[in-house]
Amino acid sequence: MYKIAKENLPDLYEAIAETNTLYIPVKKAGQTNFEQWTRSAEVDIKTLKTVKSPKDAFFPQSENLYTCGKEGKKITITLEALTDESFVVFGMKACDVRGVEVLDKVFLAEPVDTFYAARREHGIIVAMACNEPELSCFCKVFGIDCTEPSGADVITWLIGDELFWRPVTEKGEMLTDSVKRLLSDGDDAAVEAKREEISKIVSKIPNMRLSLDGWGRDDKLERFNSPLWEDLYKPCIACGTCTFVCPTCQCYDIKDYDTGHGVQRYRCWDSCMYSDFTLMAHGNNRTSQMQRFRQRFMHKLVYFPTNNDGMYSCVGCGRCVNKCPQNLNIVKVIKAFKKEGV
Amino acid sequence: MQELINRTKELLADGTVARVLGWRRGDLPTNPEPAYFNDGESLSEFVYNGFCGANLSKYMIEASELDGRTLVFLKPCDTYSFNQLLKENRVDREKAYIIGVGCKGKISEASLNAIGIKNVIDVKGAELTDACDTLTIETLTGNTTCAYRDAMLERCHVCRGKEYVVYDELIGDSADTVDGDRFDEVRKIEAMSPEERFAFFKAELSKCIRCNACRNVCPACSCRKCVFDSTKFDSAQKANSDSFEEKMFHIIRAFHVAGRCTDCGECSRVCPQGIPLHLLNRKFIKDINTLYGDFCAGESAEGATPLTSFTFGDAEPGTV
Amino acid sequence: MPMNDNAEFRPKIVAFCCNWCSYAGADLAGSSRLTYPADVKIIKVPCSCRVNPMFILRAFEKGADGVIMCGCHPGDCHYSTGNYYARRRMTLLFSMLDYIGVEHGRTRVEWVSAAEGVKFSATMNEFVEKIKSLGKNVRLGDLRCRS
Amino acid sequence: MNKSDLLAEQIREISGVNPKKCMKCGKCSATCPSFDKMDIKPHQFVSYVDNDDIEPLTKSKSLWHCLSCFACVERCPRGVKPGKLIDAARQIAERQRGGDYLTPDEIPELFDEDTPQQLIVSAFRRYRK
Amino acid sequence: MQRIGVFVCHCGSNIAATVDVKKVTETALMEPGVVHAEDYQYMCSEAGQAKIAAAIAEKNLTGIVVCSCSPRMHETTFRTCAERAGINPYMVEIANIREHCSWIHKDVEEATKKAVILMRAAVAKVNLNTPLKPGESRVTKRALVIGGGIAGIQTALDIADAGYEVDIVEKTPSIGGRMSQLDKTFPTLDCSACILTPKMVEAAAHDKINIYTYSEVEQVSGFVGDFTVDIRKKARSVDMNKCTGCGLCQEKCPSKKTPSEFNRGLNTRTAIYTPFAQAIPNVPVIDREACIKFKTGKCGLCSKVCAAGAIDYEQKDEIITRKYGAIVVATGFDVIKLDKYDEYAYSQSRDVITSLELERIMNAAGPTKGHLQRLSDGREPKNIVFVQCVGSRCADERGKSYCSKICCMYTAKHAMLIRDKYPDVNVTVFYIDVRTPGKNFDEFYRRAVEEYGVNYIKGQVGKVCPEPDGSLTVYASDLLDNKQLRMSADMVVLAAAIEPSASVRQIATMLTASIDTNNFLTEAHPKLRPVESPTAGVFLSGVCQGPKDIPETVAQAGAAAVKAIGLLAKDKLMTNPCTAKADELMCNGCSQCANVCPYGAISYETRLVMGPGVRENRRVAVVNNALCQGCGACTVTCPSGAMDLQGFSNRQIIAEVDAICR
Repeated sequence: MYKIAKENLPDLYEAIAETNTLYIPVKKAGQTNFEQWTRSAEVDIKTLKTVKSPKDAFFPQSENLYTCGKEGKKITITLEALTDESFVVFGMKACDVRGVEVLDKVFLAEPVDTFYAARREHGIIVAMACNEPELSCFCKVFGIDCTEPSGADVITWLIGDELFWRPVTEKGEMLTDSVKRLLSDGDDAAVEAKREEISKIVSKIPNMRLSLDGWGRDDKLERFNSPLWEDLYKPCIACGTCTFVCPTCQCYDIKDYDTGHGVQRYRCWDSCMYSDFTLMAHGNNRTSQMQRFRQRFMHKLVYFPTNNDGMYSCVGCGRCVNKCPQNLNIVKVIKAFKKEGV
Repeated sequence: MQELINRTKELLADGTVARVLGWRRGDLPTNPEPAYFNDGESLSEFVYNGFCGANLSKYMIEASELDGRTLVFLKPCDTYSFNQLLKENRVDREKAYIIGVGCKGKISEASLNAIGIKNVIDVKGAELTDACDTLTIETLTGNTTCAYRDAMLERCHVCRGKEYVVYDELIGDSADTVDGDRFDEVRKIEAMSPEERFAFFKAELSKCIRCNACRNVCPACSCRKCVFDSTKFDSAQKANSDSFEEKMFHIIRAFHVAGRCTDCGECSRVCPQGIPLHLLNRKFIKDINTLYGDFCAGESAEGATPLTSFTFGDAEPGTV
Repeated sequence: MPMNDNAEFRPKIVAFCCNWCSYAGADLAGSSRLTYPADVKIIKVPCSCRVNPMFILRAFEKGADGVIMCGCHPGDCHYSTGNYYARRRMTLLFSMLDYIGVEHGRTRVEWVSAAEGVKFSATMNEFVEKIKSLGKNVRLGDLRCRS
Repeated sequence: MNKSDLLAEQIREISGVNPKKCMKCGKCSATCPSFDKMDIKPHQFVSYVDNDDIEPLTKSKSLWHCLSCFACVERCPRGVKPGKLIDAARQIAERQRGGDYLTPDEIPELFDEDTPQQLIVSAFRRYRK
Repeated sequence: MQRIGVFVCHCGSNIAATVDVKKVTETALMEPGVVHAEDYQYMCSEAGQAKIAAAIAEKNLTGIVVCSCSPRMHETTFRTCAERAGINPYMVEIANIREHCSWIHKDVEEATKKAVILMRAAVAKVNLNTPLKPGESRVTKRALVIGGGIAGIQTALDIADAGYEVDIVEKTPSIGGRMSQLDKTFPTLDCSACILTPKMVEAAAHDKINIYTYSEVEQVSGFVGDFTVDIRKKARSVDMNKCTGCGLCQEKCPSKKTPSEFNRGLNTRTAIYTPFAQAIPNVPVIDREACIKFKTGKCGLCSKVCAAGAIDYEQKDEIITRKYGAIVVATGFDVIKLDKYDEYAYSQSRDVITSLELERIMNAAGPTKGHLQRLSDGREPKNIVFVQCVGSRCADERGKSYCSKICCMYTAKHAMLIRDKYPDVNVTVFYIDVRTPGKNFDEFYRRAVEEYGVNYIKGQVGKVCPEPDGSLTVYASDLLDNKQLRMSADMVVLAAAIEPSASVRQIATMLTASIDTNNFLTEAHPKLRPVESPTAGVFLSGVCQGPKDIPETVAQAGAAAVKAIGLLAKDKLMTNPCTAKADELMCNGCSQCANVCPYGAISYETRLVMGPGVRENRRVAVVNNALCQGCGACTVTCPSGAMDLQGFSNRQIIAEVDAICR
């Protein structure tokens, strides 16, 4: 266990950035999101939830796959290079880290997504325990311990005027070594006390006790066919907010961009809320917003666990709870089914 | 609120309306959602208070396709949106039974967050029957109070007034919430140097994640299929490219609603990245008012809009 | 594409010309041998009211440094009213571009009749000079088109 | 530009009149009250200016016979306003003579009972600073 | 994917001297879709066109790009050529590398580069072109002539003689127009009535001509070949079928104080009246504003004296709706009001009159029975002064900027007639210029001077002062003698400017025909299409298009008739295929597009819309191809992009933009 004074954090960032690309919560025009660190960036590690999840670091909202060039009748194809330099994502929360584990299930399974795999290989996750879990959080429901994020390479705690730092993997150790000159030894007891403090807040949050009865791999068609969806989806305006702020939504679309000198084939996040989601030449297999709305929750709470040993693809970060324009969210869906006793 | 429920029950019972479009209590006090109610019983979940900011007029497009009349609650500003939709034949007046509800300004959790109040478990003082000057708030970490005004949405500070331009009946009182000029922010930007303006909009618009919430919530963006979703213009509607696409999207979005935008402020309310999108719409409104005479979209369900009319002596492009 | 820094800046300029007046005006400039820089490329549209603001933004996105729209003089529109609508649309669009900080002068509207070959040529010369003075358009372009 | 051209240009500038618009109808001379006393008639004035022939104008007696009644200005169908040209030529002549602006206070001393009222009004108009 | 052929024209050295045509040809082959490219000396020549046709056949081309002169020159040529060779003419695009390139650039490298880009843009467009078919619309074989003066009558006669039905709409109670008010006509001095009346009679008797007098056009809809017009037949209060034209009613009518319009207000008429003796139809109308019966409910004298029982006080305005294939506007002119010309004392003295008033005075059927006399005291004038250019050639807002064209000649006519009939009357004409271009016109004017002793003085009249003794003092210039004249006259005649009838504005609006700043109707082309309006199917006859004398009016009337006949002779019309088209699936039915359509071509229908996942009744925009002229205003108004313009589609224009910017 190491620690560093808060006031020395800029030096730490600087040191990390010497050998890695550093992604860290940055405040821009009033909002905090993970962005590449620069000296002039306004780092904000106090805000609990960034608007977007840090998913971008491993699975960017849009990324080039390859570029076709054209000169005369000659066509060249250049594959986009895979990430081959290490980068650090600093300040991911426990739920965000779990989110990456969910993505792993999708992208690292055969056939392996090489773009994602390369990023996972070169990415180092420095997670941070949640100091003040919020009312919209419900990570505990999915077995996530926000006091001590698992799955990260380094875990940190912000305690008083100090940041406590514990490497947990080999990658984490290596990163620690590279910045060791800035760190001093830390005290496990302080961390334990902090964890205790956080747990107390968690226990006060009602949604942390949400029941997932009836969801998961056991359910097959009962929930799918429930008339409740017809009522629940109604306020949905079919925007992509919930999916774009979600740390686990992994659907993407592949598109071509005509640069005038050729074509860039890129992929970009898609949203199951959009009417052209899975649109094919013959049309769409989900023709109504109700069907698309249902897809999102069935996928997170039924299909995904069915296919992945019971792992839900919701991590309880609560971003959708905060951001839905019309106040719909997965918690309300779960509660609605509970109430109806379906 | 009880008055609303009672009247609604009457109208449902006597068959005047087939269903009700209103707000349903959320799982937290701050998050009521738009909802349909089909019978008197379900109305036990009905709610109308300061957090019911959503403009329900756009839902009436769909409701116009349903059998029977739909009772809809519209706040004064929402009636302008409804009227504009009526003008564009997107809603059916015959299918709507409009109860104009009083409005004392709308508040939101985001506004509370902005003044440092988080994790709100309970709120008192935001009912229509309340004075709406102070909110008493219980949070996860303790109790607090704040001025109602401080939790209000931007649009309410510059509210155009509490007139209803279309309704069948009115229930509830409104309060004057105005304490600013709605063009002040636009003027502030206009006064900047081009470099400052560019930096301002670059910072704001580069936050855009192309979630399309602004478009989808907008009652003027009522196209069955948006031009950005069509293949005709070959534009990427969901990839943020951090260069030009966002600007193009937001300029065109504002342009397409120019002369039709009622300045209901929903775009800015719903933006997950807090982009002040209304600043684009208001710029057009301000230009239109200055160049072509005061015009208020939605005020009337008849007549041409500023962009579908002209005078011989209009200003020349680039001169203003 | 390697850029020679020393080379004179040659802007890309798109000119939308209405079929009835301005395109004919450009023809007249041609038959009168009134020169203007080759940087200007004309797209024929039936009327200035056919010019969608999206076309203009598209041109900038794809790398144009300036866009000019020419139509019949107000009152002379072949379709009687087209240019009046175009005028309002462009007034608002240009004002918005100015508002978001795009350099004033990258866009222009000029009314050129079929008889105004001289005006067409003079306008284009002037516009190219203006764009040259403003330099390359960096505020509205899409980086993807620079590759 | 020679001196005469320059003067003609000056006259055009002072008067704000474009003599090219004249269609030579002579309506100005038709009702001019001082016509008989003028050596260069109002309509000729226009063509002199048009021909940049200013010397004779500044020496002409007509300058001092014009009452500035502006009937010609009112009635000219082409908006050429010969009266304004004469007025301008008069100013040039004044300047050449070194005559300076008058102040309004000086004017009352300069007129007698026979001075037409219009002349007084036009003097105010012309010599105001 | 298209198979495109690119044809680069040298235009002799016009293009080839500045543009490296070989380079353009080679580069074209690199463009997507291009399977053939060649260059040739003159593409528009027979041989050049043969090359295009051959390539179409050999290479199975589906699209053509010709890099040549302006499409305004040869687009039609190449389209026709392509059509003959078997591909749709709208698959042809022109890259203008002459007017827009070789002629304005000097540097070969630069011009070639630009030519290549223009070629690319055209290729990019053709790649997205689709074959377009002109629509067809039916032609209603009937013409409407608005205005029953000599222009309208002549046009109607010519059209009717060709075998087509014609309706004349005339707003006054009789046809005849201004010409019926004239006494004699120049340069032959024929009696106006003698040559006009037979034409009026002929028109009235013609079995193909139908005349609506005392009627006005109320509304026009539709388009070339298929106009629908509402005509308001104002209540005449006299049954046209019963009236025998005996005139007894007019004799007995006690309301006699209304100024006679026909006599320019120089005398009065009764409330029930025919404007003049030879009026056609010879059926009076009751002026309801003057009629005592209508004003007070009492009187009814006319009804009592009418043996035929034709008087019908209950008659109502009638709206007649008819379809027409062609419309001819012949609304004629009026003289300007002179109230702003105080210097000529027109409103102060009754002896200052306009030339048209003099026509009435000179006319045997006029208020003075043709005797030349002063209106103030009935004395025969001894000295008459004519003033030319009153309000014509005027730069200020009091008058008109144009020359009224007819005044020089009719003034010579008046002067001559007066000197002929009253040799001891002195006649002086003040003129600025005497304009006599026309057959035998200058000879006519010279006769007035040389044989009739009319005193022509070059110089304008400055003012006219009525004197206490009843005479008029005329102040004028004599420019040639450099003198100021002051002469006494008994009568002053003003040649007031003419202007288009006031009603023309309203009619132009109804027809969507354009009008110039002077309210004259604009012709489609000032030289090559002088009798057609830019609005298809609308033709111009007479002074409504510009000042004209009678022979010119009759000539133009005939020309307009021929144009109308040419249209009516067709069974069907081909319409411009570059029209707007709404994509039903995307249309919101919001009606914004209809607001900006200048032709009323867009309507809305609720219809079953089907598409992927869609099957519902929707209100959607429908474009009438025959009405749509293809301006594209609607396409930009449409927020969803549902409305697109064929031949200039969003995708096509964007492809051009992309090609140019790349």
